[in-house]
This record gives sequence, C-alpha cells and structure tokens, in this order.
Amino acid sequence: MIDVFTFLFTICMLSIVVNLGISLYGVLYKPSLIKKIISLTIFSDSANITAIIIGYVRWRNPGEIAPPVLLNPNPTLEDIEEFAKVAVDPLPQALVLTAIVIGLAVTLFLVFLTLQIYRFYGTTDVRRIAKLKG
Amino acid sequence: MVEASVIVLGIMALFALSSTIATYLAITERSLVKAVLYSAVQSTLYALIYYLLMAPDIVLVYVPVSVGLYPAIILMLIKKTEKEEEG
Amino acid sequence: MLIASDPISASILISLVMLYLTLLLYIVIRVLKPKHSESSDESREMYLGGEHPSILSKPHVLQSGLYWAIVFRDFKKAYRGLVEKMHTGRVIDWAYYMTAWLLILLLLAIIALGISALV
Amino acid sequence: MNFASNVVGAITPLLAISSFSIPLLSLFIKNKKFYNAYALTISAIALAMSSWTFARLIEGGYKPIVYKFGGWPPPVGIVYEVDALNGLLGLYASLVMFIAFLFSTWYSKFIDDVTWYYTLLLGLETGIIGCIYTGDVFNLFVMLEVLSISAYGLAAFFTRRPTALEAAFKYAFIGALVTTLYFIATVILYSAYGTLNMADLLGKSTLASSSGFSGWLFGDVTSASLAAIAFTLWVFTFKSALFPNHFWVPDVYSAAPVPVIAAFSGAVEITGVYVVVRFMYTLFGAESVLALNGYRDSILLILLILGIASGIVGSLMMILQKNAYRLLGYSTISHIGLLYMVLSLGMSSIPSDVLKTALTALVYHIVNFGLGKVLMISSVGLVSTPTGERDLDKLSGLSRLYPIASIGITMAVFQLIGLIPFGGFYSKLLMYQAFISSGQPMLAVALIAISAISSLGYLKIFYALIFPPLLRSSVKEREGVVIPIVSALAVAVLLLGLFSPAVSKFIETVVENSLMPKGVKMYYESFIEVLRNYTGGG
Repeated sequence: MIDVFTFLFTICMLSIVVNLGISLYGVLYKPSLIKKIISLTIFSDSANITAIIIGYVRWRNPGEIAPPVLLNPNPTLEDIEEFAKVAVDPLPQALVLTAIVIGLAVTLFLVFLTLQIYRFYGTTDVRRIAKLKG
Repeated sequence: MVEASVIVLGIMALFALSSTIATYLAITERSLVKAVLYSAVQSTLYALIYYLLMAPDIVLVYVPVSVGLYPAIILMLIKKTEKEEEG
Repeated sequence: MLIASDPISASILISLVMLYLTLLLYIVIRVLKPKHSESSDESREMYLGGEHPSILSKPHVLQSGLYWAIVFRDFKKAYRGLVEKMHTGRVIDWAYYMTAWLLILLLLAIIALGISALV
Repeated sequence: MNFASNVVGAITPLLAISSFSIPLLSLFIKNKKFYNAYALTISAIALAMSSWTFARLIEGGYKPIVYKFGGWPPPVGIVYEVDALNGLLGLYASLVMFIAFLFSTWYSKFIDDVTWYYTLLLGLETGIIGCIYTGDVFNLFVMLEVLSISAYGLAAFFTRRPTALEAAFKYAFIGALVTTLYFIATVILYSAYGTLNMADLLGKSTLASSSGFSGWLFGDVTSASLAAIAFTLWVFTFKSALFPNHFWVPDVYSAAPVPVIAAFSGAVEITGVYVVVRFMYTLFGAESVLALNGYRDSILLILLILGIASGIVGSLMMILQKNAYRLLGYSTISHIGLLYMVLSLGMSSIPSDVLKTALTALVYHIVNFGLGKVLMISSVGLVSTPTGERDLDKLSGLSRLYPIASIGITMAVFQLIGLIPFGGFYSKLLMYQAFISSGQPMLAVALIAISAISSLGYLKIFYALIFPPLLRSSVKEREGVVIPIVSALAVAVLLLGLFSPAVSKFIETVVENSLMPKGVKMYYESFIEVLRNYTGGG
C-alpha cells in the first residue's frame, strides 16, 4: 500500500513542479504583459500548493487525517495528543494565507501598471517597450 | 481491496495532472481570453486539491481570489488593452 | 611588487597607483579640454571618434563627445557585446542571463548531491 | 535587557502603523508641511531606537537581543534577533533612510502628491528594518514583500513618465517572481527542518552534518538545504543587483524620485547583501550541511567571479551613460560587485583571520559606499531637481549655481573612487589586504582595475556638472535643508577616513561578535537561553 501512496504523491508533486517550471517560463519569456500576469498567478498558486502538500503529513503517520481544528472546547492531554496525530500541519496554511493576500496586492499593482503602460506605449509587448537601454 | 484514502489520493493525482495540462494550455494559448479561462480551470483544480489536502480555510480564501477575482480583473484588463498575444 | 601584505607598504603602493591614475586623468582632461581657438587636425580627430562634426562649433565639449574617442578606439568590441547583447532594455534578453545563473546554482546543487550519492 | 528587546520589536510596527495611517490622515490634513514633519519625526524616532538598540548591544558585550512577537517563544513564534552585525546595519540603514526623509522635505516641493509618496517611503523603511532585524526566515519573506511592494510603487511614482512605468514593470514582474521563489525556499527549509527560526536552523544545519541524521519531515535535510540556498541566493542577488541580476537598477534609478534613489542604493541593495551574508555565514556556515562536497566553496567561488564581473561591467557601462542617475546606478552595481568579492572569501581553504579582514572590509565598505553614494545623489539631486532634467548634457555646468553641490560631488567622487584621506580608500585597502593575504593577487589587481575604470565614469559627472561654464540661464532654487545634509555627509566621509584605524578596529569587533564562529555561537546561545527561560529554567 505504501508504494501506491508514494507513487501517487510523487505524481502530485511532479505535476506541481512541472507547473512551476511552465509558469516560470511564462513569466520570463512570454512577450505579452498580460500573459506574464497570468503566468505569475499560476506560479504563486503552485508555490502555495507546494507548501500545503508539505504540511499534509499523510506519509508521516498513515491513518486518520483531519483539518487542524480542535473540536473539544476543554481538551485533555489525551485529546491534544490524539489531535496532534491526526491533524495536518497548520503552519504552512498560515503561510499560504499570508502569501495569497500579498500576491493579491502585487497582482493588482501589476494590472494597474500594465494598463498605464498600454496608455503610453500603445502595446503590451515587452519587446517593444524598451526606451531604457544601454 | 482498495482503501478510501488511496482513492482520494488518486483523485488528487488526477487533478494535479489535469492542472498541468491546463497550465500548459494557458501559457501556450495565443488568445488571451482563452488563456484566462484555462488559468481559471487550473485554479479550480487547485481549489479541489486544497480541499482534499484538508485545508478548507485556504479554499475559502483561494476560491474568491483566484477563481473569481483574478480572471475578472485580467478580463477587464484585456478588454481595455489587447486580445491577442503577438508572435 | 603587488604582493605587499603589510599595511604600510600596501598603503604606499596604492597611493602611488592612485597618484598615477590621477595624473593620467589630469592629462586626459588637459588633452580634451575645449580650445576656443582654431583646433588642429589632431585634436579634431580626438573629438571625432564617431561624433558629428557639428559638436566642434559648441563652446565646450559635450558629455557625449568626451569619452567617445577613447571608448570607440579601445573598447569597441567589448561595448558592442555589452550594449547590443546584454543591456538591450528588453526583459526577455535579461531573462536568459538570469535563468543561466539560477541554473548554475541548481546544477551545482545536483552535482554536489550526485557526488555524495555515488561515494 | 527586556526593555531593550521591546524597543527592537517596536520599530517595525511603529513604522508600519505610521505608514498606513497616512492615507487616513490625508482625509483630514492637506498641508504638505505636516507630512514632511510627520515622516521626518517617525524616521528620526526609528533612528533613535535603532541607535539605542545598538548602544545596548555594545553595553551588553554584543550579546544578541531577542524579541519575541506576542510573547510566543521561538521556534514557534516570530522573533527578532539582533546581533552585532544586524544591529550595526540596522543603525546604518535607518540613518540612510533618515537622510532620505530629510532630503524629501526639500524634494517635496517638486512633487504633487506627498501623502502617497510618504506612505510608500515609510513602507520601504519598514521592509528594510524588518529584513535586517528579523530572526525568522518566513518573517523575512513578509518583510521582503513589504519592501518590494513599496519599492515597486516608488519606482512607478511618476506615473506620467513612460520611463518610470517601464522601469517599474521591469522591476516588479521579476521582483514578484523572485519573492515567490523565496517563498518556495522557506517552505523547502520548513519541510526539511521543521522550523523557520534562524537560530534553530543554524543549530540543526550544523548538527545534521556532524551526526549524519536526516529526514525530519519531508525529504532529506541536505538536498533541501542545497535547493533552498540556491533559490535564496538567486533572490537576494536580484535584490542586491549582482551582475546577471542587475538589470533593473539603472532603469529604476533613471526614473525614480531622487530621495528614493538614495534609499535604494544606500539601504535596499545593502539589505540584499546582508541577507546573503546572514545565510552564508550564520545559517549555513562552514560547518553546516552546505559544505557537502564543496558546494559552499563552489558557490562562494561563483559569487566571487560574479562579483568581479559585476564590478567590471558596472564600471564599463558607467562610461557610456548620458543620464546622471543611470550612471550612478551602474556605479552602485560596480560597488556591489566589490562587496561580493570580499563577501565570498569564506571558502574552506582560506584561513579565518583572512576571512575576518575580508568581512571587516565588507562592513566598512558598506558604510563608506552607502554614505558616499547618498552624498553624491543628494548633491546631484540638488542640481538636477529644479530643472527637471537628468541628462548630463542638459545639466552641464549647473552645479556652478550651487557651490555646496560642487563640494559634495567632489567629496563623493573622491570617496567612491577611494582617494587617500577618505574612508573609501581605507576600506579598499582592507579589501586589498584580504585579497593579497588570501593568496590571490589577481583579485587585488581586479579591485584596482575596477576602481580605475570606474573613476573614468565618475569623472564624467565631475566634468559635466562642475567644469563647463554655465550656459543656460537657470533659476536658482533655494538649497534649504540640502546644505546641512551635504556638509554633514561630506564631513562624515572624511572622518570615516581620518579615524580609519579606530573605525576598522570597531568594525572588526562587530564582525568577530557576529559572523565569526564566536559570534555565531553567541547567536545560537541566546536563542537557547530564551527557549530555556520559557520552558522554566530546565
């Protein structure tokens, strides 16, 4: 059974890494600014999902798995131990929440910038936006 | 006998693979509107993966931002600028 | 010689180099200093390293004309590479250099891991 | 000690809150002078707090000060850990930012919307101080984002100038990519070590290599460290504008507001250098897992080569420039190259006293270069701002209107080239000594060659602004606060040189207590002490 787990997880990780690579290519080498924005959102989404997969500690202790929410309002020590066994790691989720919010701000700024650039240069093709050189 | 968790994991792997296809299409597609749609598909798949990975709180934030807000803003941007990517 | 590790001799040495440099720069400035009188063919050649002759009618040497002579004579090839291949102002051209640097870093990591796996 | 740690923790929240409250205040107050005074006061308070912190550090024998956010103990909560190095650099950065704010009070005459400007500039200072003081890898990411977003906004501040927009997009797209990459690096580190605290990482990375155990959470500690350091180095060489990642600097410089340029070259890029030093010497030192199969050595070697390349390319491109600030951008790149050249002398083959000289030269040169550059930018800014021109041809002779600017430019050129009574000479001398005693005289030759080539570039500014007679009739603007700024900085660079034995001795103590093995041990021990206090003295 463990082999199937590892295999499927590897597939997940691998496709996310491929996503990262493709979107990295998109941000760096695609000439259209809008395409760059789209690639950038995909890139940060993939980074976030990497963090979440790492926080999903399924392979560390196979068995039950639950969101990191403690249901019992007055937990005993055993409750907490049991909780720590089944819960996913909450820290990456907190990190991802922060990253999503920051990414939103950056994307909005980039959209505004692209709009302004289109107003001045009449294009969103980066090969033609090259007044500053040398 | 197949465990339920293996099925969940299998579904997740399937989603991840299809998200790769969606990403590839989004990057290579010439028409920007279609590219946005592909990236929305990819975001939806990611949201489902988040759900399977026991992160419902992320889903709650991620879906409005990445599936709703980003495509809307970028579509607005496309409407004001260019619809096609140049060669 | 260059290999002077104690502070005093290094200090003297570097000061000499600096002095030499300053002298050199001073000479360059003196040679290129604008002359309001008739300019000889020689100085004309100094200025006109690729510049339009109209700059001679200006009361003093403009920025753009000053180093062009030296630059064009000595660093022509280097500058052509730097300006036309590297600092083109297009983001896509930078991306090649930037990814090359990232790839070097990752490649080194993979090599280091590979060696430890082999040994 | 407790109070000192609270002061450390209070600096960034103070800056952040005062930054975000400006848009609110702008609903009620429209007066420009109010915002000038407000921002200046806040940055003066930040400067006072960081210098007070550094004074406490010296008093306590350079024992690192740890601040726990919200009282959460490390490694669970976020901590700020200030040792001698980041104490000094935090003081330095807040000084540079204070000068930038002081200059802004003069510069604000020429810009329309002051509120937005000060919001972003205070945000930038928050990011810089946060990045420098933090003791947590993920908090570094957050602060890096704060810094970056403010920096993009400031680069695009003149939204009506196409060049400003172009520069901002070039910076912002790759900047956003780069910070996301750093996020991945932190996640990788967390996955392998199960911690985000810097001191904890330091302990675990050293332990892992000596005892050979691995695989804490996910994957292998060694491969995770290698991947994380690869990404981190790429990110922070972009932020600090090392050679292949330097392209954004001249573009941003040629279009941003003048005080922002001073802040960029004095503080933002130095922050990048600082983080690289922190990662290469504290987190992943010579004893850590990174030393596996010579990976750390080869990375340092590549950084050395890139440093030389950066110095040469920067100083060659300087000669070609027509825009005054673009020229200064390339000069920054060339100096960053010099900094990376001494930074990378930590290979295992180099004895530790040479490394100590090299790192002393590094810190000394950071201060020299930063103050010289700020002096240069404020002098050139005084000349160029009233006309609105940045072209050297169009500025020719204009500094004859402003004698103080001529003095400032002259002193700054001497400082940046490294002439003898100025500080720049002595830090280059230290670098020279480090190169020679490391047994690589070619590096010393490269240092001299870079200084020589770049002096031609500085001469260009000199020659354009000071020598030629004044051609155009231009209205003279009142210098106001620029006179004290320029004269204070000119005196400062001179003093840095005249008292160079004392200064270099002091910096050597700082380096010894932060980056050398003794200092790294202190960094780790104060983390352990905080942890022990929390768990109840055990």
